[in-house]
Amino acid sequence: MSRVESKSTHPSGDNRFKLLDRAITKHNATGNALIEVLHAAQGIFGYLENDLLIYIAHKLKLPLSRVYGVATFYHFFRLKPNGKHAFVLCTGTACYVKGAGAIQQKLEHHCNVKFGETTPDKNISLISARCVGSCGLAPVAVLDNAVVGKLTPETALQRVKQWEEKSEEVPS
Amino acid sequence: MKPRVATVWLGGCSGCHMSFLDMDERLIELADKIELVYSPIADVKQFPMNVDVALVEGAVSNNENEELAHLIRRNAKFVLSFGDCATTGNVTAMRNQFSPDEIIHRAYVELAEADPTIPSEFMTIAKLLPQAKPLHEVIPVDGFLHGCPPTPDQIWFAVSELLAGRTPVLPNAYLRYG
Amino acid sequence: MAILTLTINGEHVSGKDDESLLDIARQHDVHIPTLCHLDGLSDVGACRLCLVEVEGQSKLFPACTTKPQEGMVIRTDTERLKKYRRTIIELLASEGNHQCAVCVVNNHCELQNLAYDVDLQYVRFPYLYPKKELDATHEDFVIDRNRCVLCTRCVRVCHEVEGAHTWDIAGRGIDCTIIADMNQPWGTSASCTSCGKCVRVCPTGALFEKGQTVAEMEKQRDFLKYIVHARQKREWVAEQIEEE
Amino acid sequence: MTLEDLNELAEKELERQKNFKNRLLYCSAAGCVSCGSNATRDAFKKSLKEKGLDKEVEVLGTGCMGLCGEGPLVKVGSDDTLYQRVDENAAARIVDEHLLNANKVAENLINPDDPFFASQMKIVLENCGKINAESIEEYIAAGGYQALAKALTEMSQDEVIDEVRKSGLRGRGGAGYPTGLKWGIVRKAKGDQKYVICNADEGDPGAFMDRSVLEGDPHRILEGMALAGYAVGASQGYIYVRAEYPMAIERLKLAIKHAERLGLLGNRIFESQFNFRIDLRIGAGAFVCGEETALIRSIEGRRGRPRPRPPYPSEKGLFGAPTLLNNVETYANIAPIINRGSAWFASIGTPKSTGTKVFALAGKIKNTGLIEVPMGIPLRKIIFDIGGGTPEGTEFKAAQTGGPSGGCIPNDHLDIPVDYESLATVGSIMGSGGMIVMDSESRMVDVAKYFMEFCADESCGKCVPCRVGTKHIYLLLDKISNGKATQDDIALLEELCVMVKETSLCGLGQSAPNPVLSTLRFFRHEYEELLKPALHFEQSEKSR
Repeated sequence: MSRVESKSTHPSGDNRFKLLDRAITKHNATGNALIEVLHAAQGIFGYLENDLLIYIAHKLKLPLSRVYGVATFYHFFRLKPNGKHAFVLCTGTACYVKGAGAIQQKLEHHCNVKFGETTPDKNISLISARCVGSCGLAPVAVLDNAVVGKLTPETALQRVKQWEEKSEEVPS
Repeated sequence: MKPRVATVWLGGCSGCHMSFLDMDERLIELADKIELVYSPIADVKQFPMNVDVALVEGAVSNNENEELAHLIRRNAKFVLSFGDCATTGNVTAMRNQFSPDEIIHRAYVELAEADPTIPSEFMTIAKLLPQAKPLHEVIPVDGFLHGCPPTPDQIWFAVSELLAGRTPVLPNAYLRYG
Repeated sequence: MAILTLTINGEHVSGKDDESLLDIARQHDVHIPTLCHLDGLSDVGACRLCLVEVEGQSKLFPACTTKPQEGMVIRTDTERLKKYRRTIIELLASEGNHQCAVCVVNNHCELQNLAYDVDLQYVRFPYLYPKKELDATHEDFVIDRNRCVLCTRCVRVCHEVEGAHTWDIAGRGIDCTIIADMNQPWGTSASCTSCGKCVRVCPTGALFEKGQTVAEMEKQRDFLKYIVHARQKREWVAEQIEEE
Repeated sequence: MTLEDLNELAEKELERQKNFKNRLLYCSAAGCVSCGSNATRDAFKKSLKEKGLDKEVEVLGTGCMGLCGEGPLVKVGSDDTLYQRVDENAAARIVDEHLLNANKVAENLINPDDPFFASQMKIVLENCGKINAESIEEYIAAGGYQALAKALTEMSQDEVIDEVRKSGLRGRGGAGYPTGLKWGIVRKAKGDQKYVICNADEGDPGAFMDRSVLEGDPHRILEGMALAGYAVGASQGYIYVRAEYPMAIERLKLAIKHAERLGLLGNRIFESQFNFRIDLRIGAGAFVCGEETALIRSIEGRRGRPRPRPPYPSEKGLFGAPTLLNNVETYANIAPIINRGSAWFASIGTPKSTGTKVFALAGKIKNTGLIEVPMGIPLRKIIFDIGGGTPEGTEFKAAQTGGPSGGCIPNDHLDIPVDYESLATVGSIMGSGGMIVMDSESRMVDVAKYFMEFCADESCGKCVPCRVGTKHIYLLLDKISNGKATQDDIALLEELCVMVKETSLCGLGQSAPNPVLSTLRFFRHEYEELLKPALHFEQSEKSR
């Protein structure tokens, strides 16, 4: 029989798993808390890679396929890492009516990736969101966690270009 | 004047035509009743005008199929979607998960036993459409005959009905895919 | 438990209050088409084929999950319902890549039979031709997601009867797919017991045994009644099942 | 905590506020924060310090003040002067001119007689823009938790339900089911454990009413839920809130902590036998989780797939127990009803739709923001008086209510009163309160397509009509929009819409075709103008 470990840590020795364990314990390690635990895990690790999901499944005593099924059902969960910068464009109705579509086209054309994707250099992720609730400022985007309102295709592009310049300054 | 009938072979395996020939001795009876004006089994190059009934086998898979389909619709009074490929896309449409380039490469390079070459546009091969489509997604169709292939009995029923001047409404018992 | 009387298609019938409308209809030889339903598995009301009209209600009710009420007046075969059922089959046909001619369950397929049932002459919607994966990594079985209708019978039988919960659904909407464990090759699944129940309950050729060719596979499903009966009643007499 | 303790707390807080000569209230709701209201706050503090006023003037962040399009908004407490677009410079000027010299800063001044404010009536939002959203003391000083105290000390469970029933309050989530009736069913349902859930998964893209209430007056929701818990016999509540609302989540967490600390949540509340706890559950980006059975599954940690009803959650809900589910705005109305009585509430609005409704006004309209109006107000009044009409040079075309589940209301129906039944007669719904205005530039086929793309993307995939049907509706709209469709395609579109509406499993699919059916009803010509010119043979040859 394998010995029961009182303090469970991941074999990798990654300290972030201690934080995750704490979140799991807070929810009594029940399967009902799966979504809460996934939120915590994404907060700690940035995204949910397979190993992490398997770890969570074991901890919550859930079937693997159920954990994977839940993680892919909700759009908020990411199974792949985001780029360094995230351009989260609101595609809510108010933003749509005020021209979010033109911004989307402009950026997709400029970055040469679609919304939902990350540029090959992993610098910029274009993400679309279902209404960030700032409809009064439409069209709105969340740029690296800061809400920016009343955008135009030109001002949006300008912001993205700033990120691009910044990444070029850093010698690789 | 005898009704002018055409049978057409688009993107399919010609199995439906084989089944047509399997009507056996009934073909002799049919030959008396119709004038076959266009068919892969008759040497006619151009789809003629004033066709009464056209049996169209196969999915619409390349630009030649597409052009011909529109011509058939213009020139034929009754267009019968003949067999599963024409009706559902069937096996012909299995290529739709891949791009035309991938398919051409597979066919002319990967599977070539000698001289793997992608045919140039100067050679007379028709250009694949992005996807093979059932006939009714390209032109309006007047009737459907199912099966891969439709049985000779089904074909005989449909043709007999048409020759009797009726739109063939196939009984449910004749409805069979595959 | 109580016995209730209700009216189905103008006929007075009786049924128990813990049965579904579908059970009662079948006991009285009223045919209602179904797809996601399978005797012995829980009902989910997902395919919407068994929708029936209930007098005095504007909404339609799935017969598989609706319980009878005293005096209920039900219609199962109105023109409206027939039209909707045909549209559902059209939608399913357009959603996957169903080529009966090259399918192992050709002539033994529930989707095919339903298409005949609703007299599906052709599909009015464009076929979607999704790019779906075929997974033949399992030693004995294959899953061809091109033929999957997302009825979730495999998910349910694996969870409810076998207890392995190998299968689940990933993604959502039109992108839903059946997955094994971490969306990994079936052959590498640690939870799969290779019992083959999922293969047998699958209504189409999406799950099939290796070594079978076109039109060869018929799915044997009696086992399910047998197991469920044994579990619930602790009785292992197969004859009893056959009597039903 | 007793009622006396509560009153004492209120007095102490009012005393504290009196120590200040003035209060500068800045809007700290997400809309204004994204316009830079935090910088405004800092500018105020800096400027007050420079002038030596920092001990005399309190600077505090409040909930939404309404005119979100003109933020950051600021209110001077002493005379209720409202300022718009208050950046750092304007903040300094307000301190210099208004506070020190009693001269209002004309440039940023909002006219209080503007119809935007004059036509509104605030019950749900009465505290928003008035109190510090992060202070339980301010909520208590504004009369908070009095209703809970009253219910727990003076009223029986049935009396609370009766009061809610008599108020005529109907569910504000969209469907308008009578709230009192629902409570009564849960109260009667058998079960030792019952649950109360607040649906704060405001998924309608174009709506931010619930977010504003949660951010601006979180205790109002806690109090409403506790009242509901008492009435139906539940000891546990859950708030299911969208992950996209981080500020609302933070304020709710804080509010729960404060309420627990004062014993307003927990065991033996107001020394009664009533115990009640509230936990947060964070949604993860699935519109379908606004549907009650899907939301329950999501709280249980599962894929948010709805299940057929009956059984309804009131009989079999969370973990199989009887569960009361209401939306944020519904709970926000409970405390005022208990405090002021059902007769007062029922006298507002129309006989069948009582009280007020909060709308998020957005799109092609001058005044965008959050408004609260009495039920039954003519739609025209909302658009043209409160909203100020469409921007210069464009013409009003339609108002969209109910988001992806609702419909467009054209110009000739603008005089209908805004209540549940009247909106239904023109093929729309009250919805949760999103109201988007379209002008002459908006192409209605594209609007329908936009909503259908949303619904197809948000379909959970469980039932066939919604999973595949919404996709084909979208493809048909795309075909029409690209000028490749024929009259037959419109017929097929209409048929499919009706089918999806009638056969889908849950509300998402059942209402997804509404934007198409509604635009087809009022703007059919826009669809037909896009049809491809029929070729000669196609006119003569009929498809089977």
